[in-house]
Amino acid sequence: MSEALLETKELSKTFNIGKGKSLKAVSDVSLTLNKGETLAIVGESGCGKSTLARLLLRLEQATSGGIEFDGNDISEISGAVEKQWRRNVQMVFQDPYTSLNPRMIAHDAIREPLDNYAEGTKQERNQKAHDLLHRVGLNVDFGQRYPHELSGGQCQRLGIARALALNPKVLVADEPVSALDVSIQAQVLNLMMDLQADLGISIVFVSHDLSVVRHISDRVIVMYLGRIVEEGPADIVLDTPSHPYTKALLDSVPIDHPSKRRSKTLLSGEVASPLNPPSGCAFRTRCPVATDQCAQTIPKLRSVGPKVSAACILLESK
Amino acid sequence: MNTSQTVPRQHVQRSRMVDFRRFLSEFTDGRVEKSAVLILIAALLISVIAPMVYHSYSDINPLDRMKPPSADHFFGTDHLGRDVFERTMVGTRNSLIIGFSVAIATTIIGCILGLVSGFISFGDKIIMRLMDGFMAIPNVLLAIALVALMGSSLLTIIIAISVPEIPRMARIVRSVVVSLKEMPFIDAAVTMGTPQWKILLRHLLPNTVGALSVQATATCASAIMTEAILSFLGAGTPPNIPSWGGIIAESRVFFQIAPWAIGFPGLMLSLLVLSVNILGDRLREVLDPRVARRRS
Amino acid sequence: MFFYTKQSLCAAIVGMALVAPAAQAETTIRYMGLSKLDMLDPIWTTNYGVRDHGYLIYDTLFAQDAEGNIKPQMIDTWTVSEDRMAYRFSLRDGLMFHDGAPVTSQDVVASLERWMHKDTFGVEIKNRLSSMDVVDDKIFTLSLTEPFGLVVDAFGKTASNVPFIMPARIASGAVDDQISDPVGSGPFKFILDDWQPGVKAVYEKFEAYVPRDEAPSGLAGGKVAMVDRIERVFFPDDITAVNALATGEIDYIPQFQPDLIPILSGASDVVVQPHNPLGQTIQIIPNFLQPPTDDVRIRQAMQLALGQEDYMTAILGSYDELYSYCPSIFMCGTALENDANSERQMSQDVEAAKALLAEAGYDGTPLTLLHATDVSDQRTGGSVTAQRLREAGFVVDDVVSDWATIAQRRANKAPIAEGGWNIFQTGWDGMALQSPLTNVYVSGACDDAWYGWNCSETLQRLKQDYINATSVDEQKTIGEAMQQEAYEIVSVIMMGQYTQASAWSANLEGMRQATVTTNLWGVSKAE
Amino acid sequence: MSVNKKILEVKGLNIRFGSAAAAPTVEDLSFDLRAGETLCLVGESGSGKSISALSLLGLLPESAHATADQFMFDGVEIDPKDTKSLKALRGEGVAMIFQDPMSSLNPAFTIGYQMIEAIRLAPNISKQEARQKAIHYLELVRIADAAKRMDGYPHQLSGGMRQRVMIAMALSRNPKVLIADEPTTALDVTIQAQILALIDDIKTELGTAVLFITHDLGVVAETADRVAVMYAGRMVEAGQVAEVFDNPQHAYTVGLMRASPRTAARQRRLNDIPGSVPELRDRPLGCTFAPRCAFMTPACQELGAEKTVQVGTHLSRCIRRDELGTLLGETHV
Amino acid sequence: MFKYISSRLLASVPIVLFVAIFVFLLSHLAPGDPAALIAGENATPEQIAQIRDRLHLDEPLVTQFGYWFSDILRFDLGNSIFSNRPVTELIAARLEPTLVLTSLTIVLTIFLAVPAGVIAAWKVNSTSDRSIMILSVLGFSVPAFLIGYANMYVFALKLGWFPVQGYANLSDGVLGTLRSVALPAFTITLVFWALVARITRAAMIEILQEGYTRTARAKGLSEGKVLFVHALKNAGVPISTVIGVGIAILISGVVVTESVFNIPGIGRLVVDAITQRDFPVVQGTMIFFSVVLIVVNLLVDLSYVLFDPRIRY
Repeated sequence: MSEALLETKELSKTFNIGKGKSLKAVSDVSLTLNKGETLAIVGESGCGKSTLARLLLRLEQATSGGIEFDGNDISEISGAVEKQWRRNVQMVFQDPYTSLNPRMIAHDAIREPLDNYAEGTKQERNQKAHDLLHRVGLNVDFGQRYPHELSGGQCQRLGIARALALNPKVLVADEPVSALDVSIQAQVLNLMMDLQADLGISIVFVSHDLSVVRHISDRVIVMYLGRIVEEGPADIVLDTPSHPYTKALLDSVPIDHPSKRRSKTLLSGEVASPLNPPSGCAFRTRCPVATDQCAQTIPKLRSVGPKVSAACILLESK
Repeated sequence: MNTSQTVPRQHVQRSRMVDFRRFLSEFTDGRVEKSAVLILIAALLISVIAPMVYHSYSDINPLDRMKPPSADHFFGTDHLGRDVFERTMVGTRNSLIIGFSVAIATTIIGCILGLVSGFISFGDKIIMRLMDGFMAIPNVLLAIALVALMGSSLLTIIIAISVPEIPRMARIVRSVVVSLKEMPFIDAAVTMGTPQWKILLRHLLPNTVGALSVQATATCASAIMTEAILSFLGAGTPPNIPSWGGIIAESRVFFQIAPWAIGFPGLMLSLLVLSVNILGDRLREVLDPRVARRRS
Repeated sequence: MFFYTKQSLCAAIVGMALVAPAAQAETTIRYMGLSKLDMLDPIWTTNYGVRDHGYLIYDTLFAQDAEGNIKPQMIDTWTVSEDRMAYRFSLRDGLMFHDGAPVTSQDVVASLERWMHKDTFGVEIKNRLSSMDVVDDKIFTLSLTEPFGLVVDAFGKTASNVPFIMPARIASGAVDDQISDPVGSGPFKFILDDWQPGVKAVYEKFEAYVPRDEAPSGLAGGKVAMVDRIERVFFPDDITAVNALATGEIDYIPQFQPDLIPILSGASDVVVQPHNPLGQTIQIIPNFLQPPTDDVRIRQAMQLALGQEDYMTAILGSYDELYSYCPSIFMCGTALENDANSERQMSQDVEAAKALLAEAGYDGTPLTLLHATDVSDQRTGGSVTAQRLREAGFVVDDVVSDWATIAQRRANKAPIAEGGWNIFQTGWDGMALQSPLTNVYVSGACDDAWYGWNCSETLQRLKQDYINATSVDEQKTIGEAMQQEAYEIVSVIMMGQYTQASAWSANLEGMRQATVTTNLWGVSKAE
Repeated sequence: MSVNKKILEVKGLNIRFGSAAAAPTVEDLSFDLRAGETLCLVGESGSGKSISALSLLGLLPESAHATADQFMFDGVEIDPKDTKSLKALRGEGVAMIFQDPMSSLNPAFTIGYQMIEAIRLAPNISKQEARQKAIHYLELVRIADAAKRMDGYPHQLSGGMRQRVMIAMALSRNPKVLIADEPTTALDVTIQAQILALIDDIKTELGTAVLFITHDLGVVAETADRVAVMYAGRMVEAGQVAEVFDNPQHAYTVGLMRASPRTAARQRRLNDIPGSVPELRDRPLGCTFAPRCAFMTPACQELGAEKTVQVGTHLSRCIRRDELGTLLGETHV
Repeated sequence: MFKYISSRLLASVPIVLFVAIFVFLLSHLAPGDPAALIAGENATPEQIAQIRDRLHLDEPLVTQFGYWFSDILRFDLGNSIFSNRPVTELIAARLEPTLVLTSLTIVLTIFLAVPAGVIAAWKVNSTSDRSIMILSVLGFSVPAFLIGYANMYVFALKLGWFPVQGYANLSDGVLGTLRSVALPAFTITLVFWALVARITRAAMIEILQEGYTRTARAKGLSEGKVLFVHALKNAGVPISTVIGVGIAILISGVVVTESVFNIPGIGRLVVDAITQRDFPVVQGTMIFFSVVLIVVNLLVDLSYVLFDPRIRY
């Protein structure tokens, strides 16, 4: 059985947005990331997947709930302990340009985390930075370039190299390929898969693109308005979805061949405002199978099959 | 750049000189920019050399009053018979000192205030309120009042012009810092364990350079102008420290009779301020990350 | 194209003239005030601008004519006792204040009391005053404790503060405060509602004024208001005023920098003339209390180092008809003019100055020069002073500031380190310097003397002699002795006598030379 | 479908930036567009697809110049340099919707103002009529409460709604051609499906010709009747959507298809295309794709390798088009 | 909206308080004795001492501040120690010329600068853009008083179109007023328009790259409508912001031109008050200016509503 590396317990995050209003970005999310696996978090914009990623990285302080890393509660750590923990979890960002300091050459950007932890001598750190550049397939003389002198794909490789510098156990990737062209996207996805195979790190892969998620992930978490609606092994969830939202999502994905054209059941309307979420099941306003009951209670995440859980009262009653 | 291929796997520091040269060539493309740079260099040279060469710039010669330009007096003489050319040449240094000192002083102090309130958020509210207070007093009036308080000398003029400019600079730095703070690369720095001070110095500060240098050039130009206005209002540099503004202001009532006494220093002042402004504009273009992105 | 524009603009202007309130039959003189009129009380301040304002709206008991003689003005007849201790004055008929009340002896006495409380000359009378009594509405008397022959000179004095007569209700109500109700009995009345402090003051003809029968002469004689309205406007810049005169926007500039004369020389309808016959002087004043200027030889060296020509040409340029090199401490063209002991004063001898410095053992202690940069004459003169003193071997600390700062600092008797000073520059006009009683440089009163605190028992004694003198010749002899002593101790260095240019529109008729800028009675304006 | 008449016919379109002698950013682009059909222009960033679309409306930046051997709109020949004639086409001839619905509507004006303004560009339409028409088109794109929305501002709408407004505005003058430049890229997948369906319905209902620009082969598979693949300024392959998907005739098309995770086996390495699109100044001689191509031969880098070959409706710029099938078979493991 | 305005005004109270205390200290700590100036250059020390006494100038600073501050709390700015007139009255009397001058300047500036900025942005990097930009820098590069004298020389002395100096009250005819402030307003405009033109240009360059500009063009709108309706309205926010910020800069221009053209406005009132240490006037006018600037900023913020419907207060 796989070993849990990063766990969250009923993690919630509420933002105060002034004038007494608050926005519940993440609600009661409990998840487990196992060693060596790729866990994808999927959802439409505003579903809280990016906030969740930031919570995992402690870039954001959770409002409630806990995070454990390797069995240790890390939700309250600070100072030197936090610094030591940080090297375990690293991040790859969506926009390859803005995630790099525009006034720092690539080599220095990669060396920075090493400098922070004073790993080895300066010479060794330079050497390691070179190795990392090489590892992500960048020519060494790219090391002397500024981000704006690199293409998007090269920047993203640089971002990955930087994230790998501290030999992290977890890589949190927030939409790492959504800003890239298809051919470059493939390069980066390949790189990430290679790295995982070689280094055995765990990856949290946040994405809205179901085909990418299907391709790369072991397990999938589907989120809607800050809550998990379905989770389970990628092949099961994405091939035989249980939750009506997952179904609708998959149905919306463009086909890969014109011969597969068919009439689809389109979701009506759009995601409700997180400022003013619907009562009960947040998805009920768009759900094709919603009943009156859906407005009453917030459905709990329950096992609906082998390794698969979903949050829908219609599935409970089955 | 090719050296890195012949010496592989060895860290070769990118040559800053190459960067600088490229920056310079981008910076000075165009005839207008080139002339502006030349004017600035000329002014710098004059300001270094003139005080060594000319010593009689304050010498009054009542018998030689308001003489038009001639071989003896290239720019003519003023109402006290002083040589306008010598005064203008020596004034170059004082005007430049005022411009540059104000720019440097406001940049440093404004930068510290902006960083403290924008990044550390220490006393953000109080600092910004204070800045609001200073900005609620028209800058020239504040400067006159400060000169009245401190008396008139090169140093006090510099302080008087700087104080009202600091809030502007502080606000600019603060707004840049506040928006930079939201940039993913700052998050990235946090996740890789970069200490706060290092984030401040290595990530934030270098990225404020663009906004800072643009504002600094604008401040430099406006300081030279403000000094002229202070002189006009009787609160400028003392007569034994000629500055362009002071020279013009002193001779202004004679503009119909001895136009040379304001014309030449006026021309110098306008040329220099124009050059600094043009270079500031250029700097804005070259340093603008959006423009840089488009160029690459 | 250009034509059309100009024509249409002209049309617009003409149109505007038509729109303007019905073409005024009134005549108005607009003139440039020499200083901002932001105070109204000529007793509260010695400011000449306020004094000049006073001459338009107030009347005086006596006044100085063009020849410098004191003539009765509000006074009809007067007598003085043999011992010069009892005076009796009677007012002439028809005097009336602008508020309609007749001018009475009570008003005069109240005004004089307030004036004596303030004025330096007035204090001399007050110190000897036994009583001042109202006999009836027209007659009042003055009795003194000791003989004093200068009472009429004091009542007719032209230098600030002038004993202007105002209603008793105003004068007695505000001995130490500034009056706020400028009601006088002069030929023009002040329009308080139109007053914009520091900008503009408006006067209108006082119809009820009864002028004397004599022709106007100086400040004396019949003051006939011949225009309906006078507007005094302050100009921050001479050049703006000169240009405004050239375009006919104003009628009269009492004083301006002569360098600007060429601008007006082209205009045929402008008269340019020196205005004030006596003019004014520039003086450099050494501080008797602080080293190095506490040493008389140092002061004499300064006297040698500085020359009048420098200052006069620096300030007035090539217009040498406007200035003269005057050796007299009482100024030239006055009764006491003389050239006693003026050799050092009048010669500029750098070598001699150096020699004297060496003799005095001058050790290079810096000379603190107070140098105002916001007053044109002082800005220029200060540069001259600093340069010439340096040439003579002085170390000069040229302390530059605005006049407000110097006006305060010059009162400081403390050492340099505690804010004291050595020399500053000032200017007095001829009317103040012509009398030993008001000339501060011959007082010798040490700690009680004016700034600089010149100190000489001889001078103090001579002043008493002067007061007691009974003949003009005696006064002259005493004056010479005073100058002899003052120049010896160097209580002041006189830097030349000058009058500035003045100019007026040719359609002003009856413009006379006078010591004040506002003797605009007797002046008419042709439209 | 081929019975429909050609609305737009472009032959040999070149677009250059800077001087007329500069290397063309878009080179020798030819396509036609018929009423009631969707032509998908597909390619990665830098392929020149958006620029080409903008040139049809005379919306190129000032520094760019377009030339063409032939440019026919609805049977009328137009000079692509003649921005005036192109401007005349805007609205009634060609309408366009853009990628980012968040920035495509002017935030400072109401929806109604922006729509009515567009409608009233046609002669003789009163404000009242225009308003009615605007509401009609908003309803056509399935916006609920259309009349009420007219007085609202763009910021009060979600991205999907804004894109609907954009479409309504584009349609409001009955254009013959609708150019949709990546209209769904910025939208969530469920909204994308809605918009794609909407555009498809409109095409069928109104008979508008649609030029659909996208980088997503999935979108092409969903919507296109015909497809043109662009790479580095050139159209490298074009044809009926089925024939291109079934039998790709250019190595780039193949690369694009196989790089997509949609078509690849789970958790297997994707067939990425090495390198990146060459800069304009670095474009190679011959086939522009050659340096990144797995099947490149020396002949590919010679002049002439970029020549177009057309078989039936299927067009390609690959000299190894006939061998591709076998080559692909070999690389499949 | 009302709530917003009142909260903003409430928040500005400490700012005004700060200005009040700061200016009080600044003016009272400055060397220079107003009594010496009131008494006159040739006054005796006794005369000066009398005046000092009457004006309470010898009392401790704290006591003086107490007097003044208790007045302030009663909305009384005190009296000028020279003219003995209430400071509020002095300000009121000087308000009209300055107000007319600044308003005319702002109007002129907008009419000159906005189209120039729009055209520069439209033809960005063209010759006309470069010329407009260099011309606008020129305005920054010549001292305002020199521009003023040059204008006076050309338009008043040589051409005789406008009076050399002075101000004609509105009550005596609007046309006369306009004529009297035309030259000074034009002078400040030459300095000030650069600021607005540059911001307009910068904002317009960005806006012209926005999607909605392209949309407007794609709809078939005329270029004029695209520029001056669609784009310009969006540039309203930055333009009104810079005008608000520029008011502070404008004031220095006003101070200078009021002197050159002898306009009896507030700018001169302050400068004169500072040079002669008329404390109540210095303090009163500075507070007045700070209130004006605060109100202007508030108005600018409120004006955003006109340009950007997304902004609500």
